[in-house]
Amino acid sequence: MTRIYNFHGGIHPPENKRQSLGAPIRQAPVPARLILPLQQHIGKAATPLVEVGDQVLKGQKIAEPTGHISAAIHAPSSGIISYIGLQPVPHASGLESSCIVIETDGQEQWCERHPIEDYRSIDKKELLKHIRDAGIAGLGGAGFPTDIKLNLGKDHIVNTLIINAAECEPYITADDALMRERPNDILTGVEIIAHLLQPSKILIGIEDNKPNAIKALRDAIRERNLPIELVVVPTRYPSGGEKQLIQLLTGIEVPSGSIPADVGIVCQNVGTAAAIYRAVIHGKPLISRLVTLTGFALGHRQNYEALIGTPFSVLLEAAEVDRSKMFRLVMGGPMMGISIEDDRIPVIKTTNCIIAATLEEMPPAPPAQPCIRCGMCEQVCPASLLPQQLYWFAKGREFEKARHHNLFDCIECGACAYVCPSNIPLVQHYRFAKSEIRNEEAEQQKAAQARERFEARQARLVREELEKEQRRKERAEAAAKEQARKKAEADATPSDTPDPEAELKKLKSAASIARTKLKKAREALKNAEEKGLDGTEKLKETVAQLEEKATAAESAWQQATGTEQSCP
Amino acid sequence: MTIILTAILILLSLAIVFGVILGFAAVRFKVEGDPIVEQIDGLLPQTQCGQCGYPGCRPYAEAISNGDAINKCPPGGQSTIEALADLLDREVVPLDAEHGEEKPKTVAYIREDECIGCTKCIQACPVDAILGAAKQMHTVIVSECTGCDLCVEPCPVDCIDMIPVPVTPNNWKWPAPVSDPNLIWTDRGRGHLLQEGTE
Amino acid sequence: MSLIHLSSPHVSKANATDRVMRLVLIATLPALIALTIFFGWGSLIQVLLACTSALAFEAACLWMRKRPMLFFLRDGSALVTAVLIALAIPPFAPWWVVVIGTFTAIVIAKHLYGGLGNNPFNPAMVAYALLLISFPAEMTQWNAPFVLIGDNWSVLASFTDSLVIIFSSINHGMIDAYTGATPLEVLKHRGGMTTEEVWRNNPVLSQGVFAWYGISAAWLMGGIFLIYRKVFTWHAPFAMITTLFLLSSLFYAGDPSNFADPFLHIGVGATMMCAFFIATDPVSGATSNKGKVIFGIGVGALIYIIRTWGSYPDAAAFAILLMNLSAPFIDHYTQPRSYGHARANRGIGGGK
Amino acid sequence: MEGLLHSIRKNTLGISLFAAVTAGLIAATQVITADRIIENQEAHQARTLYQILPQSLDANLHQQIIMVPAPELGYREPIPIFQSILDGEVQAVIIPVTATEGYSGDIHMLVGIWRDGSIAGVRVTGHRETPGLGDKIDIEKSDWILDFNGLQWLGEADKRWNVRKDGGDFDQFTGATITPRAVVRQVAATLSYFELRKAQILRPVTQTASAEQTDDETESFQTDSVETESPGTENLRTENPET
Amino acid sequence: MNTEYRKISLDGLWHNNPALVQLLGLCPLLAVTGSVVNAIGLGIATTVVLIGSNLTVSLFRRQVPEAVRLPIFVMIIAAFVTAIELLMQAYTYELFLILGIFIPLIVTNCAIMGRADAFASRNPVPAAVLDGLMMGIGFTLVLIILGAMREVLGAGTLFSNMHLIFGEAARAWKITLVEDYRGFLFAALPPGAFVGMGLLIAAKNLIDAKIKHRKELIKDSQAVTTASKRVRIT
Amino acid sequence: MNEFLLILISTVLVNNFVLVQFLGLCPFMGVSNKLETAMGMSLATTFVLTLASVCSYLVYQYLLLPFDITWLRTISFILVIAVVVQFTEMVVHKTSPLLHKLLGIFLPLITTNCAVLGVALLNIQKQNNFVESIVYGFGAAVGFSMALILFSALRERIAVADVPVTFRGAAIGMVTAGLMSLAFMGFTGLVRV
Ligand SMILES: Cc1cc2nc3c(=O)[nH]c(=O)nc-3n(C[C@H](O)[C@H](O)[C@H](O)COP(=O)(O)O)c2cc1C
Ligand SMILES: Cc1cc2nc3c(=O)[nH]c(=O)nc-3n(C[C@H](O)[C@H](O)[C@H](O)COP(=O)(O)O)c2cc1C
Ligand SMILES: Cc1cc2nc3c(=O)[nH]c(=O)nc-3n(C[C@H](O)[C@H](O)[C@H](O)COP(=O)(O)O)c2cc1C
Ligand SMILES: Cc1cc2nc3c(=O)[nH]c(=O)nc-3n(C[C@H](O)[C@H](O)[C@H](O)CO)c2cc1C
Ligand code: SF4
Ligand code: SF4
Ligand code: SF4
Ligand code: SF4
Ligand code: FES
Repeated sequence: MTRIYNFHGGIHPPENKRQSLGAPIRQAPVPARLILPLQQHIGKAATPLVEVGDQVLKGQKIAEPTGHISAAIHAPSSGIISYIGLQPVPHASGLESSCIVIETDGQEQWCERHPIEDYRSIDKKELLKHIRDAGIAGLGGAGFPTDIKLNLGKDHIVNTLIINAAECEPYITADDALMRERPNDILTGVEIIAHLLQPSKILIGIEDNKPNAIKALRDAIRERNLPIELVVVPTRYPSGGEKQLIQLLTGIEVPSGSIPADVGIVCQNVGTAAAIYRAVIHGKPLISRLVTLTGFALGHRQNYEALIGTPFSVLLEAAEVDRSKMFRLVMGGPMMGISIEDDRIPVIKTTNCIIAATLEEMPPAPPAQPCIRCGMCEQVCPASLLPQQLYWFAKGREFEKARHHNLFDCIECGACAYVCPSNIPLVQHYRFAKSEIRNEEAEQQKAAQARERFEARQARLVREELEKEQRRKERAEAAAKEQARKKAEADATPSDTPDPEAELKKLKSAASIARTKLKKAREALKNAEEKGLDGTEKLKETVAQLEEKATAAESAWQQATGTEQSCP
Repeated sequence: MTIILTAILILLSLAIVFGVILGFAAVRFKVEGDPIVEQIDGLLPQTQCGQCGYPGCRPYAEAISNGDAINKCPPGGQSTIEALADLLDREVVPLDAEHGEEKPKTVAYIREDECIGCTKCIQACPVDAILGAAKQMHTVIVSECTGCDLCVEPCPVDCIDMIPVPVTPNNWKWPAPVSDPNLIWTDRGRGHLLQEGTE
Repeated sequence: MSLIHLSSPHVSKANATDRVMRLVLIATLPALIALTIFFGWGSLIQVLLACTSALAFEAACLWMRKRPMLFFLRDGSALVTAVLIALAIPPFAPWWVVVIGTFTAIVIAKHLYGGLGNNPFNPAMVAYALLLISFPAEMTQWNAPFVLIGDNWSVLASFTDSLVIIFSSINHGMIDAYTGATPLEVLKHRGGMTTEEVWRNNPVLSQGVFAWYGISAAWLMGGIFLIYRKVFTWHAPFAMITTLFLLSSLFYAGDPSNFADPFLHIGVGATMMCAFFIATDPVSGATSNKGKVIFGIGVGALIYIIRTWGSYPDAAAFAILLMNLSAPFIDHYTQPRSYGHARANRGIGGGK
Repeated sequence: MEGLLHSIRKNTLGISLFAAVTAGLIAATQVITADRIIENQEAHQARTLYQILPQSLDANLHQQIIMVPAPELGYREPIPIFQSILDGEVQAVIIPVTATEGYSGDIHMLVGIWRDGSIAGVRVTGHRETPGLGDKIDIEKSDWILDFNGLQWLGEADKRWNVRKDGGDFDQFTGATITPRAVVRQVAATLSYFELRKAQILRPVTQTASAEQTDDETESFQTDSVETESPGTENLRTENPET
Repeated sequence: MNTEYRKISLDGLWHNNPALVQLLGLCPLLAVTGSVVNAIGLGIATTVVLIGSNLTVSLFRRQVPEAVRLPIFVMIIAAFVTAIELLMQAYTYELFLILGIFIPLIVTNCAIMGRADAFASRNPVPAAVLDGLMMGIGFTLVLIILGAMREVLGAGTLFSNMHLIFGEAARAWKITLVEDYRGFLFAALPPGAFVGMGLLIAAKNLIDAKIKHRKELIKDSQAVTTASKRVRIT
Repeated sequence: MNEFLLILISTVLVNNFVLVQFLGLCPFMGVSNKLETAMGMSLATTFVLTLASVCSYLVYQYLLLPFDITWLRTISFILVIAVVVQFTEMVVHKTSPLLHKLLGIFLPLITTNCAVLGVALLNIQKQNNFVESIVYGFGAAVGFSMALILFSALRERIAVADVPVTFRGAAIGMVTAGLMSLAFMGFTGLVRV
């Protein structure tokens, strides 16, 4: 039995999980339109491979990763690409972002699949490429492209693989349902991951409030006799946070600014493991996932297997939503989820839960009172920060100090805001401070870049000036020589070729004189017109003449300078 | 009378000693360069727009280190003023309206079909953010453009627009939870909510 | 359709700052009762007077600062401050003393800094210290506990007489008959006698000290209640009492005839009140747990030093203020070690 | 090297020029004001003395100092006593003493005693008692100190020399017994000392100068004793804790 | 020219008041303002030194070598201060005793140094002298107000002991506001000096804000008219 | 030894230079917005104050007293201080950029700081001997530094507090200094004089 360690803080919010566990996983309907944001994961947005009007099959890759950290996107069902462009997406900003929209044809026609029967026999690189091609991104939280986590290279030695089955947030039961009903999918997925990473230890961390899931997994492990240890941890939010779970199971803290792999640990969600299983064994890319539909505004609260891209409204209808009661729509859990203003937005790879809450269920927070520094937030912070100080600094825009107080180690779990007796929206203050700092950094970088370019340009101008000077000198010398020669010649044959330099100057001043005259005349004309004076006709004539002259002078000069004037 | 003489002599001798010491030190320990200018320059936005009345950010930085006001840079805005005040231990003052006001960030956009390729904008751009050659269409390298709008005026056909940098989920910033002194809703969302929720 | 847009978390624990303050108020009740039993109605009258004037000053400040009045008045922090001032001053101090005290606390020490949560100094203690240096005569006139003034106590025990004493300025001298030095003063100015002799000869110590012990016990009860209700942690009170106890034991062991014994130090005066109600003031104290321990140690040590060698026999207010002004600095050096950091961030950060 | 010399020369010249001028200016002012200042200083130092014994009695009071040993008052060294002399006979003396039992420190006083042992006047010249409480011993704050005038000490049995609370004749202040108690006790002690050393104290200074006050003693007086500070004349300046 | 002098005067008295805005010369300001008479005494002494040093520094501003600039300024100031100190000892000895160490400390009174360095060393003589005068008066006024506040609150009197400066006749100027006043000692003690000064600065801020507010109102009304004009044109 | 300890306690706590004796207030108010700069200032002041005590003692004992021109003390002290400060500044600037970054900008400010001249004058007034002068100067500097550092940490906190607009900045700083001074009154009588 592995020893269970402890992490600082944590809270026990009401669980509200039972409601959605009454019924087994249900298949969600295939919607008429599937909306697939190009960015459903951490990293760069995917690049579309299709165009409007293209016919696509279920499972067909429709967007490929851009660069290293990115994930592919597949058509969840067959149909026609009807639109590529901005659509509302699940994002805290409520802004729109690029999406591919598929008009489904209801055929559910699969494209050709490439299952790998015996993944042990093929090259690991091949296997990883297969996973990458399946577009798998972490289903547990941030949606980090999984293949990168599994492809650690030589500099990371993995000794522990942790499967995150904690599901610590209230309401959510997607992982729970998965574990109850498909434990073998998960375990096979874990085996594949283990095959890739070759860890010396595999731990599954699960909270003790899921007895059925624990039993199902334990039975399956025993049956298949796998070297996997199931560790039951006490229920306490946020034990499912990657860093907290690692601390719970191993006692190791992931150093600030590092990733778990740096301390030899990789952490994957159970759903991710199941997705890997399906991708490898069945050749099915990540086109669907389990979503918990819950909240008291729904008639049926249960887990659905939904296609990625299904609009929330379709799921809500399927769950018999009572819109008059629905007050708040949350994607994710009540602690970390984002609230959704528009129910047309689609399910994405990280959508594990949709809460349609009534007013009584999630009432608006009472107005914030001043922070009395009571320290309750500090007692619950899993990152051992000083939330009240962070708040103080964020509010006062003392970002440097906030940073010194390890603002960036805040995992935004919301435990502090949950307990704050003054109802201060602490997490929002931290997010604000973080994005201000990031923005400031970006701006500084941009300023540095601009300075470099400016200085480079200055230097270039100086250099050019020097070169010009040099050339002029050379030319003058040449001209002097020429003149000397000519003079010598002229002694023989007199000639009157004008000095080019002087000529140029003359032309230039002629042009500018003409310009000034023209300007003055124009002004006079304008003035006259405005005041309705006599003689505007005559003035107009003059202006026209002058205009001609000016253009002539200008072009003469331009021609003369010609080559030198063109762009750098 | 002797007392006056003693006094003068004593102080004089002190002064001579000190004069020698300081005169010696003035030469011996002379230091060149002024690192503070670098620091100030580092805080300025490097937009190089000249709105401060100096030909670029660095000259303004030098002017500040010589005592000029710190509130003349509109692109930097209030945050730059605060940073400068912090660095120089001066008081935070509002932006001097004479030099313009803080505007949202913009980038130049050249309507390419109208561009006649006169290269005027290229000469105007302090950071070489415009690509193109004589008599050819010009484009702005968006990532390099500082939004200084120096290229707008020289353009003979007025084909350059300054457009605000669009907000996308990638560059979106979390808003500050506002605290209105009268309302106590420190979270804009929450305040909004209550007003609607009570309906 | 339009739904509201909110940032997470979407649920919160139903607890409020006003509830915390109410708990603190409840916890002062035993002390109020004990004071009334041993010293007469004075304390009760002072509490009522202080609460009224504190609410009035708070309302005036909120009005001037254009803040919503009811919302802030309801948070109860002004009442806590008021009650603590009222219980700290002599029970029969004239009425204007407590009014000036609440004015200082609410207006100067609290609202000039921005109201609840912003004040770096403990308002009640600012008020107490200011009163002490401004009106030393009024502020040092503690009437003796009933056990000591025998027949006279009927005067103090009557509610109307108590009102008269507090509200009429003329017969202020009347109370002279009932005042006596507090145990700490007696011990401090014992005029050549050893501690032991004073204990034997001075009735304040030989008979009266139990009144003070009783009051301390009442404060202790309230304090334990608050720790049990998780209003504050044990760090500051424990550190403070332990420090005071250890220091006084040390000196008492060295020279018992010149120094007061440790039980007297923690059993009389404002020690218990200070430990559980003042040193725990979250607003003006140190932030982290380690900071709170240092804060407590500082208060304990300063109380001992000032009591023993300084001019003020009961030093709690000054000790608290001195630690209040050190608290931000302490905070700089007591940041806890955050998750994932090998060492805690110490010292000045930012600005670099 | 050239630059160095130049710099030194320039700076030295500058600074010394100004030094000479300013020193001259100050010195001139000093010369003009010197006499008056000395006069002022003397007058000031003597002022408290003359509050107790009017100048009309003996205008040289502040200069007639006799050194008398005072182990009874706790001093290891002789203390200076001012004598008011009329017709070659000491009419009254002023003894500077210090009460050590004050509330927050020593209380420096001048005790004026007539030849017959009655009090001519008492003044507190320095103390650190609590403003508003113990500082009523200061003539500036209250007339309490005048209560001593004319009183005599009738030996150990004299119960009057105590504050009321201790059964004596002197008022304590509301809320402050310690300060007046200290003052009263010290004045009484001074009177008893006066009675004890009457002969020495009342010997006019001109006669005793050569006899008793040896040079050695003056020396040792200046190097202050460590145990108890002699109440030297510099204590005459009021150390008002408020300023 | 005239406006320049006006500006110098206003600066010294209000906008750039050495005590309220520049926060210079605080030590004597807080230390000796227990009563009005102390305030006046120190105020006059400071003003005299300010004028004298500004005058001298301005006169010789071109002759002073850079490396020894500070020592020379300091010497000039110290000379004036010592002269004043000696004169006070000779003519207002009691006051000199009360002000004590703060008379020689006028030398380091930052206000004087600051003005000499920041203003007199860069401006011609008349401007420098005016600046000294106005700064001095501004400083003295603050001293007097603070002194009055503390004297009234702390002792219940006003203008007591004025004879220390103005001779015996001034003894009668003393106004006793409250008979038998117990004294709000806080005002007389160091903490009261700080808090009183804080209140003074706040009062100035308040007045400034009011003035600004009024100016903006006027500006706003003008702005409205121009805006409406524009509307009519288009 | 004991006597030096008393001088230290007296100058640091009981008669704190800034909060009780009102010396060095301008830098106390001016350089206390940031803890970091306050620390720099404290270091610089400690250095200069101690040095000034020594130098002025020497000048007084060996120059002014022998020639009986003690009334030149103000000018000669301030001259010595100004020169010492300026010389130190120049040397530090040249030799140790790090130290200069730490103290450099504060050194010139210190000449115009009452505490420095004050310590020199008080040393005479108190008739301190050489060692006592040093201890006194050092103690005064420590007292100054302590007050300054604690004050600046406090001010950093107040800077983000919701202070009414009229009181922002210097005004609330003064009030805070007042309350600090109130707190320091608790030390009254610790050392009986
Ligand atoms: C090699 C490797 C590199 C990683 N790089 C990042 C990264 O740059 N940014 C990131 O957010 N997560 C990165 N991760 C993944 C994180 O460790 C973490 O698993 C992921 O952010 C999801 O965590 P969460 O849902 O708790 O937020 C990386 C993982 C591995 C294995
Ligand atoms: C506060 C918090 C709570 C989390 N809770 C869970 C959880 O209960 N279950 C889970 O699988 N991931 C949870 N996560 C996400 C994990 O940190 C981590 O991203 C995930 O386990 C990585 O696995 P994946 O890449 O397979 O998604 C949580 C993250 C945070 C910050
Ligand atoms: C802050 C404070 C200052 C005090 N100052 C004095 C003082 O200056 N003189 C004095 O005699 N007692 C002073 N006391 C002592 C008390 O008033 C003491 O109770 C009183 O002197 C002795 O009590 P009694 O009058 O009942 O005998 C002070 C007490 C405190 C708390
Ligand atoms: C445990 C606890 C102790 C408190 N102690 C004090 C106190 O000593 N003095 C005080 O004025 N307010 C006290 N308060 C109330 C509140 O913190 C105080 O009004 C703020 O200092 C004003 O901003 C206390 C509150 C709590 C919760
Ligand atoms: S829980 Fe809330 S009120 Fe308490 S310290 Fe934290 S932020 Fe402040
Ligand atoms: S949101 Fe951040 S600060 Fe708050 S408890 Fe979670 S980790 Fe700590
Ligand atoms: S205004 Fe600002 S951005 Fe523009 S040149 Fe001046 S300093 Fe640079
Ligand atoms: S493109 Fe125009 S706006 Fe952008 S940096 Fe260049 S000149 Fe400025
Ligand atoms: S006046 Fe004392 S430091 Fe400025």
